[in-house]
Amino acid sequence: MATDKNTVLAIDNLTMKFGGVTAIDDLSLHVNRGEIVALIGPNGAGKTTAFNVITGVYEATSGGVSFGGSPIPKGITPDKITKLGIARTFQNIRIFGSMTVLENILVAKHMRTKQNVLTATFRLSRNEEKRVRREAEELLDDQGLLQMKDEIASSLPYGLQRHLEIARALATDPQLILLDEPAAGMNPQETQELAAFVKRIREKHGLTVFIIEHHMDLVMQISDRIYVLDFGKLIASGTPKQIQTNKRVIDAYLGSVEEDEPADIKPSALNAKKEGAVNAES
Amino acid sequence: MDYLPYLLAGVSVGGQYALIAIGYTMVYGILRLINFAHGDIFMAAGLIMIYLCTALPLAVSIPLVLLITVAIGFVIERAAYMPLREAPRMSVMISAIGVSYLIQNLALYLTGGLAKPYISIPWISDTITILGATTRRVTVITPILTILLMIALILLIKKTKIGMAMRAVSRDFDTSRLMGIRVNNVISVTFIIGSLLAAIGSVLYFTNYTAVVPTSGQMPGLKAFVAAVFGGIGSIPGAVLGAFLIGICENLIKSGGGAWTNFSDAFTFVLLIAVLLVRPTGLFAEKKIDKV
Amino acid sequence: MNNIKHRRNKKILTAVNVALLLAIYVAVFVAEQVLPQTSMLFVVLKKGSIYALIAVSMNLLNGFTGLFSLGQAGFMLIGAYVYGIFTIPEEFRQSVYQYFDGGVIHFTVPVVIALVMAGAAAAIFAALIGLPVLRLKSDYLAIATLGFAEILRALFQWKIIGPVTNGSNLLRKFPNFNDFNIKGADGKVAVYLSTLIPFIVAGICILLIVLLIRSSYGRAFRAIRDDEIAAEAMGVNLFKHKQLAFVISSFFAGVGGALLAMYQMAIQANAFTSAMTYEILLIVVIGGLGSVTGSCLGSFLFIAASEWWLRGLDGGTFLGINAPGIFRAGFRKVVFAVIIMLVVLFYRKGIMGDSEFSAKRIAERFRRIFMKRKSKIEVVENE
Amino acid sequence: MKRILALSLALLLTFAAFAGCSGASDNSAGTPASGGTAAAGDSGNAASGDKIIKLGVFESLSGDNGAGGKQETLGWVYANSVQPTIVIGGETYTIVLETVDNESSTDKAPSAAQSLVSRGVSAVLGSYGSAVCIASSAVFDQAGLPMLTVSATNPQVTADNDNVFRLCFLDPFQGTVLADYAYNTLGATNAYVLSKQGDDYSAGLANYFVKHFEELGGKVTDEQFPQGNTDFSSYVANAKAAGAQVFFSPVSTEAASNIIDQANAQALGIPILAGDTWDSNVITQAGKGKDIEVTIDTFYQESGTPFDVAFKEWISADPQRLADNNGDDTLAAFSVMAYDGYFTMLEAIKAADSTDSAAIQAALSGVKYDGQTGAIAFDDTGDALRNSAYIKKVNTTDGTWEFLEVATVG
Repeated sequence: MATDKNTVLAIDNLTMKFGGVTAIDDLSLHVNRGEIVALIGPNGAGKTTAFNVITGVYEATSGGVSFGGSPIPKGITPDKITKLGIARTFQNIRIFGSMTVLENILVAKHMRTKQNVLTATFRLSRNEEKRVRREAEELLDDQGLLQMKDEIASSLPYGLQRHLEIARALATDPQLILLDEPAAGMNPQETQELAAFVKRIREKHGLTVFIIEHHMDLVMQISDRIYVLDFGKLIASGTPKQIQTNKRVIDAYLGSVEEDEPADIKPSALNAKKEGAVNAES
Repeated sequence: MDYLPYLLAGVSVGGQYALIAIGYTMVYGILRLINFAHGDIFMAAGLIMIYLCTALPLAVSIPLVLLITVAIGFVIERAAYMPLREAPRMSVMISAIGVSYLIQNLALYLTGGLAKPYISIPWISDTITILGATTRRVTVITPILTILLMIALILLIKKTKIGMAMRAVSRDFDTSRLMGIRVNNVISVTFIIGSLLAAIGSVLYFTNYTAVVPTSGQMPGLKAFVAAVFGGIGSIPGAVLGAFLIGICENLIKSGGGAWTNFSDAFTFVLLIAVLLVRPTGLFAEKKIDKV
Repeated sequence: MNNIKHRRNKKILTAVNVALLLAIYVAVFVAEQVLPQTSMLFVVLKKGSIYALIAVSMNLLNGFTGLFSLGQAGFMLIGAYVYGIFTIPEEFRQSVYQYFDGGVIHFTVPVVIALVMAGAAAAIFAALIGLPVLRLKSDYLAIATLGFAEILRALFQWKIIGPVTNGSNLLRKFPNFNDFNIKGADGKVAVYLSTLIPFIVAGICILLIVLLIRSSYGRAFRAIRDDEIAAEAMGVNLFKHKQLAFVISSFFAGVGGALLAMYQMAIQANAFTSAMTYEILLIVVIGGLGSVTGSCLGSFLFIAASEWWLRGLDGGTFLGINAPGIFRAGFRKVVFAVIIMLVVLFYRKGIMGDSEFSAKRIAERFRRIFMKRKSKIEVVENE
Repeated sequence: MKRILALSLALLLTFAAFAGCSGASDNSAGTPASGGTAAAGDSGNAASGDKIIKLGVFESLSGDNGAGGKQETLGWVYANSVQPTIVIGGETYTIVLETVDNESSTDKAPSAAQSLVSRGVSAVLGSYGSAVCIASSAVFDQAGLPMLTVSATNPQVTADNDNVFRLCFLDPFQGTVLADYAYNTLGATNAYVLSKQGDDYSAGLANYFVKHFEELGGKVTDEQFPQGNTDFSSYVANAKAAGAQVFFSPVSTEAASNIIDQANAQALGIPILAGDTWDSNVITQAGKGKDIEVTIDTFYQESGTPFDVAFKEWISADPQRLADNNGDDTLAAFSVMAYDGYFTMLEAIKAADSTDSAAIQAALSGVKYDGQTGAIAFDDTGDALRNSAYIKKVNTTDGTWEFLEVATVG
């Protein structure tokens, strides 16, 4: 895959080892501007580990990550990577529980505000603060969270906390947003809303989206391209159509297929099978 | 410059700190609690011993003082820490500080605060000479006894059922509760062992340094805690090694003489901070990778 | 529409808050002119306001940023000594530095500048030890900061630097609160300010800390407390913000140390022990981690209880009961220890939890009571 | 709900305090204390209508100097029981002692001093320990109260403090006497000095001993141990390594008994010399049956006089007093000094003929009084004119003090 001009994110021969365990084995992939790319694979395939390497939480054992064409230097702290323009959400929700909804968003705006500790304390950068507050409220409004902006974040229902986490990631004005299983624990109706929402943030903010997800119908519906990881190795990549019929993917998810099963699998059936596979594995 | 007297003193006081440090590291390993009162239980054991010996023969008062100290440790845990099991960590720590105040001031109130001379236990407090340095037999006994107790404790933790329960509770408090481990009993056993070792340590310590005052548990307690952190909180061999190292270094500094002697206590902390910079969780503690 | 109404309400509430604060300051000023100077109330007010400032500065670290630090006594020591060393009048230096023939420093600095220098010295030192120490996780950070405070205490008593710090001996004869009393023509004191001064200085500093906590940086600190990893993922530079919180907290602990020196009129490095840090930690936790008014309330209650109300328990009579046999030395502390354990048992999150005692909370409380009654009336009308 | 409970509790307590203090400061909370940690009874509550004058007893009853403070308090209380009344302006006043514990710490002393001031005492007796005296002298000065200490020997206690007076000799004198004794009488040319870090008295006395001993031509190894240290075996080893011929250690009794014990354990073999703080039966009990030689200087030596006998009977009459005196009736020098101090203060009150503290302070400097510990008079800085010290040794066979000589200087 030659990395052409509009490649936002590129991972080249990435390997990540924890002691003896190889979580990611020589992974290379790329995400172009404006694309929605999905990263799927059974549990423990190394998906979240890949996200953590991209966002600087872990330092890659070998290989590298480049963003907007230039390589991200090794060992820099996650906050600097966020400043470059990569925002993320977390597999298990990590919102600032004791702070209000609005404050959660304002924290993400903190690094983008032109201020220092003195101007902030003595409220000297008034117009900066107004701008940031207005932007934050717009974001909340966009997420339908505005009327509960003064509620304590931890008191929000699960689904809204998810939305808050995504809104908070958007508040860092990213070019690329990494969504780590945003639809986990959501009912089908909420998942549909989420699918619409992801498409909308791509148009409205011109964002590139890189998403880890198990809900196959969501993945198939919104992704332009899909990468499939299994035990840290890239086993397939391509459009949703190709992935659905790719034998290696089905094996990885379902184990060896019994003879009488029809060749192409409808997503919902795959989904049900997946639940079964997951329980067996954990 | 004959370093033997300093080494002897260092090894002896190091062993006594170790017996206290083990208590700290076990309680912290399980409850994540810095038990400020542990040093004071050590002092209380000393005072109780003095009062017992005025009435009872030595052979009775030593086991009795171990028993009473263990009872105190148990009661403190049940009265001050168990009700706060679900409370935020900082509040349990304040309760520990409260217990430490209580024991110190109760001792002051009952004994009047005057320095009480510790009784001399026949065999172990005789003076002996080793390679020219005169010292007490207790300075030789302490390290040996400490090592033996450590080995016994490690065997208990590795081989017995209660030991396994302790390891489980220290690994994950809630899950072990789900697995049917009666967590409160495990915690009580930890406090009992901690207090027992502290009592043994106090018998040895006060044989060497015979004046017991209500505050004489503070500095050894702090040093034992530093030793526990130094060796890696939660690791018993780490605590013992840390205590010996601190004991020896402290006395070596005193041998330096001149203006340096008043830094002997402060140096313990210089040593600690130096180690923490190299290994942020102490020498032997296992590296914990926080799951994202 | 409700936005304007909301902003109007906010203005009223802040006005009420300011009025509340002013009322306290007026009450202190009036009390000082009316009540006899020897009353213990002024000890509680003076020492209480100083400990309130130090408790709030520790709360900024432990309560708002989630950094568990036990180094407060060390920074108070630096503040107290820097204040003392630079304000002892020249004519007393010979007798104060008696073993170091007058010491090496022979100039004095006005009190206000000395207070700022005290804070700055503590802040500089905090910046230095912050570099190695702030990477450590909670309990290890606590023991490392405790260690630095003990090293400092030994350093300040070292004979070699005696000409500056006077070694093991006391520093005294520097200006204290009573020098602020305005004397009348006949030399007698016309207006007493000795209690108002610590209130004003502590008040200003606490106001600065509150402004910081309410600012964008304050939010970043609280984000670090709630979830360090998420804060870092949202672009908050962990080390820079922890260092900032640590340095600012130490600055105000230094100023608090200088105020304590002014209150005690004589300071000795030996007294700034880890036990003093535990006292401050006690006030912060019992007042309420993450509550500024909690720390202030906790500090006044702590000083009043330990230094005043329970004093009789040591000296033979308490609340009219005269039993010198029971009320002997040490009994006061025993009762105090039990009180601490009971308070922390019933108020797990501290008296104020992490909410602030302010007009807004009182208003909410009335609105809630008011709503309950209103709904009852509606029920009655509908039937 | 809990929050309202907390706040109402706080308001209630503040209100109670207001009520307490607004009742003006003279009759503070509770009836006038019969005073003294030792037994009550003797100086009786004020009978109705009878006039009282309050004297503050400001002592270290806990902390490092707790032992010395308690023994000194026995002197105040005994003197009060011997002479509970005084005639002022033609009327008999009952003298009531108000006691407070300054916990031998310079950060608790100012508030304890203020507590005495708030109880309306006319003058302050005490404290044992130079550091707390220096720390609280400014508080008493603000309140215009004279302060009479009987055992704080550091020069800074009275330097620039015109409200502080002192009965005992000073460190410069004591240091010179002990240096003379070590150099000339014990014939030591190489001394090892161990003082406690952070203790004014200890650092001060060691400083004067070293200065004078070096003037005499002796060599000194001068070391300090940190607060809270109990392990002196290394310091004893240092003394032996330095080849010292005398071990001088001006420290509190708690550290002293550890030093004696470890010196014996390591067979130090050279005489131990110390100042007035070692004059207590804690030392004789620690030295009993040990192979050590302990010599100290002090203000007073028991010699079976009628006063000694009466005082000892009074102490052994009450178990609490015996416990405060550490178990037996040996008289500590500072108990007797306190006895003299009480009567010196009474002389001043009689001279001033009023309960007003300023008048008492003015009268105090001119007082001449012949006490148990010798003639008492003050110079203009408030120090006692004293130039003699009793030297005595621990008799290790029966654990008692053995008088050697009276040392004078110049």
